[in-house]
Amino acid sequence: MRSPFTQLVCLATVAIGTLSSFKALNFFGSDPRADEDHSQMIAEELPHARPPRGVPLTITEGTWLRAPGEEWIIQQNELARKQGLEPRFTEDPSAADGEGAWIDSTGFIQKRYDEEEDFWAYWQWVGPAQLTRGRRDFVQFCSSCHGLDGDGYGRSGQWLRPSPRDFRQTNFKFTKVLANLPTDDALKRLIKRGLDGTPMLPWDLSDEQITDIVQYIKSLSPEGMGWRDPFTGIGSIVEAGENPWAGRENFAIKHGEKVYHGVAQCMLCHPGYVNPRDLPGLLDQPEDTVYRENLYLPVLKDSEYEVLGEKVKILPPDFTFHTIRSGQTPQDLYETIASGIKGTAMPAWKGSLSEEDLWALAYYVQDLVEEYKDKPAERRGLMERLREGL
Amino acid sequence: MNRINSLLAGVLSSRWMKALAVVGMAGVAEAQGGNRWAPFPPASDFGHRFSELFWLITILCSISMVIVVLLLLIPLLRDRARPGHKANYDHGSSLHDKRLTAVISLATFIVLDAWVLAIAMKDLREAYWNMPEVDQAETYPIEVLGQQWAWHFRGPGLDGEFGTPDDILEMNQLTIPKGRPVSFQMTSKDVIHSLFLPEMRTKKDVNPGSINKTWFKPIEAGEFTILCAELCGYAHYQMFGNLTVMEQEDFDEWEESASLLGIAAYDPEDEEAQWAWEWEE
Amino acid sequence: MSGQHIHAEPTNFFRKHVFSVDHKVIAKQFLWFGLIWLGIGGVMAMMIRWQLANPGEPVPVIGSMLFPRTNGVLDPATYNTLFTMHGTIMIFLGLTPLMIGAIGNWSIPLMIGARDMIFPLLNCLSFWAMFLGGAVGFISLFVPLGATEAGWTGYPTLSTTINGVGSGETLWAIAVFLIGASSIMGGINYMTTVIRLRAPGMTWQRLPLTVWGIFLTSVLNVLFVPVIGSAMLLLIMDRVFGTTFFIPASIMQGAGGGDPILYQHLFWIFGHPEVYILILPAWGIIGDLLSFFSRKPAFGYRAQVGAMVAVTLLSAVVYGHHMFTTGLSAMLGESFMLLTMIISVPAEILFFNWLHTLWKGNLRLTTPMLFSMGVIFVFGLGGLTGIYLATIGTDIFLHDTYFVVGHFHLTMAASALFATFAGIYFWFPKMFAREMNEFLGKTHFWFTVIPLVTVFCLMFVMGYAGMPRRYYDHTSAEYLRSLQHLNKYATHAAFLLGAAQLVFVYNFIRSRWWGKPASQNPWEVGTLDWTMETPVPHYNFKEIPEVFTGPHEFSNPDIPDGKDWISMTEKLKA
Amino acid sequence: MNVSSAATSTLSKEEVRTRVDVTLGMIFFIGSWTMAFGTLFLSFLVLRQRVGVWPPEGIVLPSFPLATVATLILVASSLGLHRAVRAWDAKGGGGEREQASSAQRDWAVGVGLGFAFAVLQALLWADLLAAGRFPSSGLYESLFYGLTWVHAAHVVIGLLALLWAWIGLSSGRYGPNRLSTVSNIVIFWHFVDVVWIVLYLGFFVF
Repeated sequence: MRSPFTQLVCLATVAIGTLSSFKALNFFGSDPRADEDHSQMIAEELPHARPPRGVPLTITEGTWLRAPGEEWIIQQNELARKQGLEPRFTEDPSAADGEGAWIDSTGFIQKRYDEEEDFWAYWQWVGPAQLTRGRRDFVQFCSSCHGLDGDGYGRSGQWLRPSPRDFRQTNFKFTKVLANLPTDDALKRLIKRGLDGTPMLPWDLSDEQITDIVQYIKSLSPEGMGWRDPFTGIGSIVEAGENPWAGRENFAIKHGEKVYHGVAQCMLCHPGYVNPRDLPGLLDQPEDTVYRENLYLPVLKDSEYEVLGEKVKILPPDFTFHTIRSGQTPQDLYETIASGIKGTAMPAWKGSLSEEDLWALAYYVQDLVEEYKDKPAERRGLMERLREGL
Repeated sequence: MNRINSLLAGVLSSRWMKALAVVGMAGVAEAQGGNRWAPFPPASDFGHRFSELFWLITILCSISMVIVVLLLLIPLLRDRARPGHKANYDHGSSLHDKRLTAVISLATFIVLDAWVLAIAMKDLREAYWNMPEVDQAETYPIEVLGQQWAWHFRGPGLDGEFGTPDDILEMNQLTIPKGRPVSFQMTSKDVIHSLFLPEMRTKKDVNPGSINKTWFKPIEAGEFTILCAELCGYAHYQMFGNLTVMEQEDFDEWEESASLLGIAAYDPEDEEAQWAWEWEE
Repeated sequence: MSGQHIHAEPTNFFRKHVFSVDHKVIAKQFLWFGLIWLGIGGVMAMMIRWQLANPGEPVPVIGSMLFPRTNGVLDPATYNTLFTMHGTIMIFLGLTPLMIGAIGNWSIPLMIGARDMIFPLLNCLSFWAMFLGGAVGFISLFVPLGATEAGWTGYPTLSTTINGVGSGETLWAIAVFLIGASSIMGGINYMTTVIRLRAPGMTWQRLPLTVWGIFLTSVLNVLFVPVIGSAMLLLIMDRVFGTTFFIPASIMQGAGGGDPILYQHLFWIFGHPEVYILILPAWGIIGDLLSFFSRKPAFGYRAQVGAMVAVTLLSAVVYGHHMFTTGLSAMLGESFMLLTMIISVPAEILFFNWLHTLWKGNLRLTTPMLFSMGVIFVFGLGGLTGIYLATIGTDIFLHDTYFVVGHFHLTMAASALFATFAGIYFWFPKMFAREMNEFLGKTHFWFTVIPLVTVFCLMFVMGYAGMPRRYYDHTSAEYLRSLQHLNKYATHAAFLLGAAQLVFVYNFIRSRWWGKPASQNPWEVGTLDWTMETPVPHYNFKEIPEVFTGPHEFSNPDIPDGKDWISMTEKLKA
Repeated sequence: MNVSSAATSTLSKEEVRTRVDVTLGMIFFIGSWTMAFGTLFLSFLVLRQRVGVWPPEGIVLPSFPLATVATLILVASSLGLHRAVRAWDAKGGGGEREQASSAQRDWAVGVGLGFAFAVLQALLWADLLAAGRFPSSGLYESLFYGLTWVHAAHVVIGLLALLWAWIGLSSGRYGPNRLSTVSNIVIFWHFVDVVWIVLYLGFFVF
């Protein structure tokens, strides 16, 4: 027991023993602990304080989803004919054992929903391989904001307004379709184009990847909703048609101003861009008409979007200040106005307004953006005019 | 030494530098038809310090490099192996050689490194790390929240306090007044980002879990660039924004509008949207 | 020395060529392994350059084969993977095995007069651990959700599950861990060998500089690679077991969670010595080669060794200059700036001595000599540009721009690579008993050095103009669009540089099997490795030689027979 | 100290040389591993510093008495192995029967206590897991599990090496040269011991 090593070990043992007994006797006194301790609280309260683990990546079962409508089937057939191939789908209702199913030449079945008389819904089979590919791309590219389960609440999605889409709510804002749900092409266009002024970027992904992601996103609809609901309408992007104001843009802007503040009553939610004193003259209304207070500010509106179970409110944009999400050309604006923004206070105006009025509105809004946005001096002039005499 | 220092510093910061800058930036840029070989001119009050130090180091390094190349070339041309030619037998271990080694390396160190070091220290103390006090009325504070792949900026609004309804929220766009120090506190939701303002000659990492601070004082109004300089994943290259520096009067009007729109957008029930933190002094 | 036994040469194929414990076979294994990975990393670099010059266009020739899903276009995720793996491969699987594995294994026992490494089995294990690491790294490229995308530095939280839940990043960390284990094994082996197995008379002051360089590298390997090993373990635990070492719980306060900055400290405590791990052998090799081919003693041998030792010591305390923009305190920042500047003193001593070695020499401009002089040139460029990055005032702007890319490619990559090439050209006749073609070698040199300097000097311009690194597409932001022309020039030069390496591949393969048989001492130098017969016999030395002179006694007037060199085993006159 | 004690014993010159070679390698290895565990412990200190209150309020801590007992057991195990190796060294491997038998008893006790430590370590984890604290539960758990896992991996390797050495010893195959392997395994075990003491101090005492 005389070697230095042994002595050292003995010393260490004694030291440990002493320290341990001190500790056991609470010799060092109680911990100087603060009254409030955030450390555990934060960790447990925040839904995304913990890193994700064990995320399933493989989908073993395919699913039936609403096909993007009869048009899609005709389109597919035409495409095939153009390439000199046999059309993929038969249009013979007596096919498939007389059940009236639509069968493609590879045995690909388009079911017909015949629960109700005269009601047709076309279904599309999405196989597990494609869903798995889509799932993986979704997890890799989309999940940081939209969440690993597509619940719109990924780690980067928290605190984010406007909040990322929860795909289980099957509600899409900027798809520019009249029906409830967009076609695949509309969704693909949106992903490729992105939404200005938000972290939804234009995605540099290949067509194939985006197709897979779109199929996966569709498959996130709960049973009986969205793409699993036979009754929802699926439509393609609103056709802009012929521009009635071509060559007369200045008149369009003038007319648009009237429509904006008059027929369409846009200023009920969006700001008005004319001083309330001048409005009666512009709209041929009685001098004593009363407009809403603070007409130069937009009004916060309810929406159908939920974040963590709570409905969020959405502020209609002030075109001279906020960034327009989905394009600033008259064409883009026409599409947005005509189709409305799903789930928000913005209705689809197509049908309610004439084509001329719609185009005029688009020109007017574009003019507002061009004239005032990011131009502090001009905007200051405008705001002074608007607030005059208030 | 002090005189030489001030003399050279004077030369570097004055006409000489400007001439160089003209050749280096505008001249080449024009000649290349919009293609540039240099950064845009600085727009912050300490931006010129970068260029001065950069060109000082460049001149010193160029001299050193020329010496090295000469010392490579001369033996290459003069001392090539040929019949009858013999190398000089020299271990370089005499006292003289040792002294020479020490003198030359120390001299190089003093001329090259110590000089640069002294200027850099001065710059750091006077500019980069000389954070303005926020309670000074003129300092404009900004809270930055980085995320994959966007920048969120929160201005205090009219009441000058964070976490109130009139806060100004911007995304990928930052609007600040000219001629006032702008003070940043920054953090990130998810991964590390880095706020890079090339025209302001400043950069600071935006780390999750802690708050980082930086500042600068814009001295020119206009539109500038915000980039992310730290790899942050898939769309790192798309994480850029726009910095608008406004004249004070334009800014006042803008701040009022933005603040009012902030109030209009304020939803007291939506606590999630209020991510501001208390400004750290 | 009776400690080193001679065992019979194994006759079994596996024991002889695959799981051999002979340092010469292991050196060759490392050589082939490193060259293959260097090729893979090089192809990755070419794809990166293609994407930068022609964003979004399909990669020619190999693109549609490698990326069928995008018709040959690199998507941003793949691009991130490519530059991450390019860095990892070049550092851990290219230069490390070539420089330390191949040249170290080959030269240490031969140059110090030993029959083998002191722990032959550990040596074998070292190679196979690295092989396994390489295999895991390779597999990580093909797992679902993509390979690693977090850069070779793997900063959390980007490298944790917050950014991606795929297994690519985990496999990458495991690969780095395995390669680190291999480096530690090698390091322990080299250190012990140099300390214990030097031939009689081979004092520390007669040790060739190559051995000095590799010895000091081994010290760094043994001390600092464990740091990255532990950091990788913590990262793997974060990814696999859900611990939170590097993941903050909340964005506002750090309380309750980990700290991503901690990883940066750990990484650079390793990462900065890693730079010297790669450059110290290079310095050693060229210190020797410049002397050998100038037919002059290495000028200031002790000063050179002293400078290398000083760098080894200093390398541990300067790592903070990688983190000037992360929010270091002012005090730390200034200290690290000062310390970093101080490291330039030993570098200056080395430069001074190298250049003085050449002065009034009798220069034989062979390929290894050209590459050695090339190291002086590119390391000069790289080292001097280090001053910009050590100075916080300029680093704030230049950090994470292409300036940094240019700088570390010239110092760590180009210098180390040039020294590796010099070493390969130099030892090839001894390794494979055949000579490499000198003309092709010189062609290789000139077509490497010119485009290389062009590429990386253009990167200095890009960085100065404010172009951030690791961008998939520099045309996306308005600010960078006017710099795209620089990218095009750099890409052209890079392709030329890539093409020049084909000359080396051709030369290497042709010389390996069909080259002219080499004589025993084609370079006429006196170190122990060149005084034994070619090819080197099993267990190197039948009799352990005794050393009487230093390694660099060239043109000594006391050399007998009128030669200008003398073997270390011979005695000088008088 | 193993080197010096070997040098003063009856070993031949070549045996001493081999012992020095191998022990030098072992010392470098330990130095390297000290850096590895130093890194882990540095992380521990840094992260602990970030949390104002340590250990965090309101969590279940691993059992202190259990850990103390484990520490003492590990120290005793090291001690036993050290005595055994010293005795063998003094005899140059072979030697008189009674000396060898007392050394063998020390050895057996050392290895046995090593296994006892492993069991206690497992109990520590089981205890904590039963209380519902997992590696992903929080920072304290991250650190505790993470660091003890790495240490436990070394305990397992050490125990396997000790067993392997024991088999060799009991079959009488170990002469003086092979004894250096045994002494190195024991040095490794001492290192494992020291690391545990540091962990113990960090987690349970300070």
